[in-house]
Amino acid sequence: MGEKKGRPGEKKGRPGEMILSVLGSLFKKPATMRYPFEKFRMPDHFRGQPKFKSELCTGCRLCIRDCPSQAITITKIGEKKFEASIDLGKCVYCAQCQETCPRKVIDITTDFELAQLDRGKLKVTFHADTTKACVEESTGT
Amino acid sequence: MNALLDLLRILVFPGMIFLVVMGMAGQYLDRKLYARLQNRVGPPWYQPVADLFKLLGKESVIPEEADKGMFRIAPVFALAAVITAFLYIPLWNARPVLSFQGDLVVVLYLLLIPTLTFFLGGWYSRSIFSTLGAVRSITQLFAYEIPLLISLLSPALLANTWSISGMVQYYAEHPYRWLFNLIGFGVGLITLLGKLERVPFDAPEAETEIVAGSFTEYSGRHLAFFRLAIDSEAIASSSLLAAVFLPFGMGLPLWWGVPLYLAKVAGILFVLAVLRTVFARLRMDQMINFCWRYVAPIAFLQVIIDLVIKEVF
Amino acid sequence: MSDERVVTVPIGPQHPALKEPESFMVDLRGEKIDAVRMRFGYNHRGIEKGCEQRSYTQDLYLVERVCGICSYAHSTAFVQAVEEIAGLELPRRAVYIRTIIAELERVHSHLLWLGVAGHEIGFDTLLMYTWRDREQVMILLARLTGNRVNYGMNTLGGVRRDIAPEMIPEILKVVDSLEERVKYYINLATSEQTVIQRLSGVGKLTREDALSLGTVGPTARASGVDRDTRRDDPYLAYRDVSFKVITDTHCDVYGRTVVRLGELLESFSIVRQLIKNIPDGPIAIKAPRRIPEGEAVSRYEAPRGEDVHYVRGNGSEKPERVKVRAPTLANTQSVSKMLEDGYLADLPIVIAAIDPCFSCTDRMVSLRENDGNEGRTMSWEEVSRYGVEWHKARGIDFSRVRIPGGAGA
Amino acid sequence: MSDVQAIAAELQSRFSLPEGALKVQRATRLWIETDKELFPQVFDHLVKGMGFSILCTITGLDLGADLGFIYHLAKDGGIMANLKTRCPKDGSIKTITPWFPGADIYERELVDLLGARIEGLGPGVRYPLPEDWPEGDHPLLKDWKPKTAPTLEKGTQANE
Repeated sequence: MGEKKGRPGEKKGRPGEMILSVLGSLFKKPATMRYPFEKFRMPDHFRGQPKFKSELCTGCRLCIRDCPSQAITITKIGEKKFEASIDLGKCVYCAQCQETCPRKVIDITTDFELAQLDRGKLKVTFHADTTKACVEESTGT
Repeated sequence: MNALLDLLRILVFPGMIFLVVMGMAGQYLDRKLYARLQNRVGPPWYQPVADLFKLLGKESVIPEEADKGMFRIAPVFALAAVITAFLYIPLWNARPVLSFQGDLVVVLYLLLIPTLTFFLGGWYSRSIFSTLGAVRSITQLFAYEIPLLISLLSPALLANTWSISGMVQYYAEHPYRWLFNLIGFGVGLITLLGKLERVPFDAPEAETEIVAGSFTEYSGRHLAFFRLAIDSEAIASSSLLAAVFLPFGMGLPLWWGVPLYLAKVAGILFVLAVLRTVFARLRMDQMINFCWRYVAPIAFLQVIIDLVIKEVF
Repeated sequence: MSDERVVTVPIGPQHPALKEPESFMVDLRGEKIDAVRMRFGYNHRGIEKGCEQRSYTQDLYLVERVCGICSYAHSTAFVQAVEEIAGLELPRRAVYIRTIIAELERVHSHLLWLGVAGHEIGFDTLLMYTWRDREQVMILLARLTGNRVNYGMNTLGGVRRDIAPEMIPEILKVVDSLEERVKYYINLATSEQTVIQRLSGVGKLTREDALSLGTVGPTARASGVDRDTRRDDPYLAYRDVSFKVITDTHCDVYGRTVVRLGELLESFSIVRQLIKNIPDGPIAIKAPRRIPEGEAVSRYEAPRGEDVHYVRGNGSEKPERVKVRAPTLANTQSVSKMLEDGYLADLPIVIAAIDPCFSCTDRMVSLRENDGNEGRTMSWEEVSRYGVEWHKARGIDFSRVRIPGGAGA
Repeated sequence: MSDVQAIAAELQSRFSLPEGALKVQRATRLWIETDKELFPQVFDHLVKGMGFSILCTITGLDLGADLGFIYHLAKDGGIMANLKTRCPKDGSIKTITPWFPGADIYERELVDLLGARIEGLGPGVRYPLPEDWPEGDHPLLKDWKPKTAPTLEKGTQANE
């Protein structure tokens, strides 16, 4: 560290030390991006919105026990039919539920654009559809 | 007919509306350059307009303790002073909208008014941050105004006239003599940073210390007027520097003259943007110390140079 | 306050210089600071109480949220204490991974600090450049752990994610590129005139004061106090790596800058050593849900200084008591000393120079109707209703104002 | 004999502490239990006589009838001595600010969160609870329950 000692408490330096790299930046691609217009992707293992695969759930409720923010509720709606709702406003995206679940019912997606103007929309319900085999979301992103 | 033409010149081109449009373009240029110099994308071209309309559409809150009249009048006064000053500045030829012998001094004083309104607006906001900002504004004024004055007066000394258009004419008759004033130009650029309260001389509105200085309590259209006044002041001061220190090509026809003028102003704005990118903010005491210890003597040097040259030729 | 030349300026609880709410009442005499009165506690969120009411697994994520920047420090300090009570012997690979993440966190924290310091002295270009470079380590952490902050990497008995072999060259790439940048910043900070003017001689804290006020971390080390928990009381894998403890004798903000920048270089070297020697094996062992009775204290050298976590288990799934001492709490004591005889203009950088993290410091909320145990605060409607009532009591009627999503009307 | 055992032995011989009052957890962790009367002497000896010059923090515990206090002291070299003492909930303990001026804020935290009474702690602003927090309401006590507990749940319904 090239330290220049002058009077105590006053070191000598040169002003405008950054000027070359600053001017160089004019000819470089900007490091930022026009975010909402340009899409940003999180890395593959990013912990975003949890997804619940209702057809696999056995209703053991281990995920509820381990969830640090009590964001999950599971309701029994029929014989071996469970429906889950995850409050994305409470969820801290720690993915502990995914780890706890013995049947791998919960998937973590890389979706991070979860903001809502209406708090009610933060609560995402995953229905167990009795007629169709697929799972659909009622609300949310 | 002539009166109508004069009115158009005052209100539209090259007067008020032209200045305001230029002000916003200048703000865009400055912000974009600042961003690009910092390796950022920067705002889109319509950002200054969007900001202006957003502010105009917002409620303007006036503090209960503030002097209401002063609070309201300060921004308008600032803008009016800048526009008036702009009318005296020759842009691409030696014929500004208004001109008389001694207008250089008048322009300098008119351009001083915005700073005074910052002080008054801040002082009469009666908020602690505004008051501190106001006091800093006025303290800083004494540090940069004298060197700025001296640096602008020395080319006038050489030209032996107190009229800006007269100076432009002189330098048109004696080409290349403006090159002797380059030191003064440098002083002018540095002090302009102080006048526009930009880094490193932005202590009066240092965000991390006193929130927004004088403008802390301003909002809505009053703030919009202040912002407009500051943007216009940047253009007016740059035009003044361009006219006084870069008086070449002033006799060109309109379609050559205007682009040349715009290029000069853009060049000055570019230098200002680079300067505010590479420094840290100076403390008030450091700023005053810097101005009096380095900038003022250099400005005096310019006076001496001009006096010597005047004797020689 | 009888002297009329003294002006009191409220810096905080809401102020642009403070990224978190804390209050500094500053008495000014001109531009000079006469006295400073501090008030903390605005960020009290009931985390210690909350920990007592949750299981250890849940606590891991709660403790991680004590702080947004040094989250891994708190999580690791907590999990270390719990593992000591439970007598868990961690696989070496897990220990190494924890240490790598810990050092990468230090890198991102110190780079963040440098940017904030630049901003506080009005040097926004420095902020933009350091944060641009910091983005490399943030993205790297997101790829390694699954998030940019609050990594969620720790679990009782190990770590949750392995470092894949293909990530090793990526880490080294980032470390190399950042090392070059940090060298540039060291040169910049020690030779840019305006930066030196704003940092040098500002916020003096003598070695004696640093010792008696119990400062920790870079703040203490910049005053010549040679203490670093990583060396003094080694935890994780710090026994296996060699590094220098950076100290400085400037005793001012400049010294604190030099220390932090020097520590960055040491961190790069630590990460390289760890990556070279990382053993193979499992990354976690099975931990019991019930932690036996017992107590443990764990110390951790977080980027801002020493974190101390005390955990007491009572044989159940939930801890009996969790106590968190964040470094900022130890360092705030020294701020008023540093500000003595300073300028108002220097206040932001002096406060910033301890790298304050008031969230860590306070750990609980001051909303009256907070239920304390869950870190839950008043709902938006309640806050809005409370605000309306509050103003009504003072003669202002906001009840006709509609707030989107609120129960305004 | 390692350093920490030497320290334990010295304390044992000097203060003739009862059986089980000293516990060496590992090479850098020593736990010492003292009663309220002996505490200032042991504390003073640790700080002044044995070089435990770093006060990490003070932990307060709700032990039912008593309040427990753990003073986490450390010395250069990494050894940490955790000095425990206790007093009844309506009793008081002495301040340690004469040894550590910086301990002020830790003690205020004990006062606010556990309702500890600390002799010799000077006046000052409270920490960390707000000014208008009711007197005698100490959230970290085991029997403390929140007065009102608004939940997000209620809010959500009100919104719909």
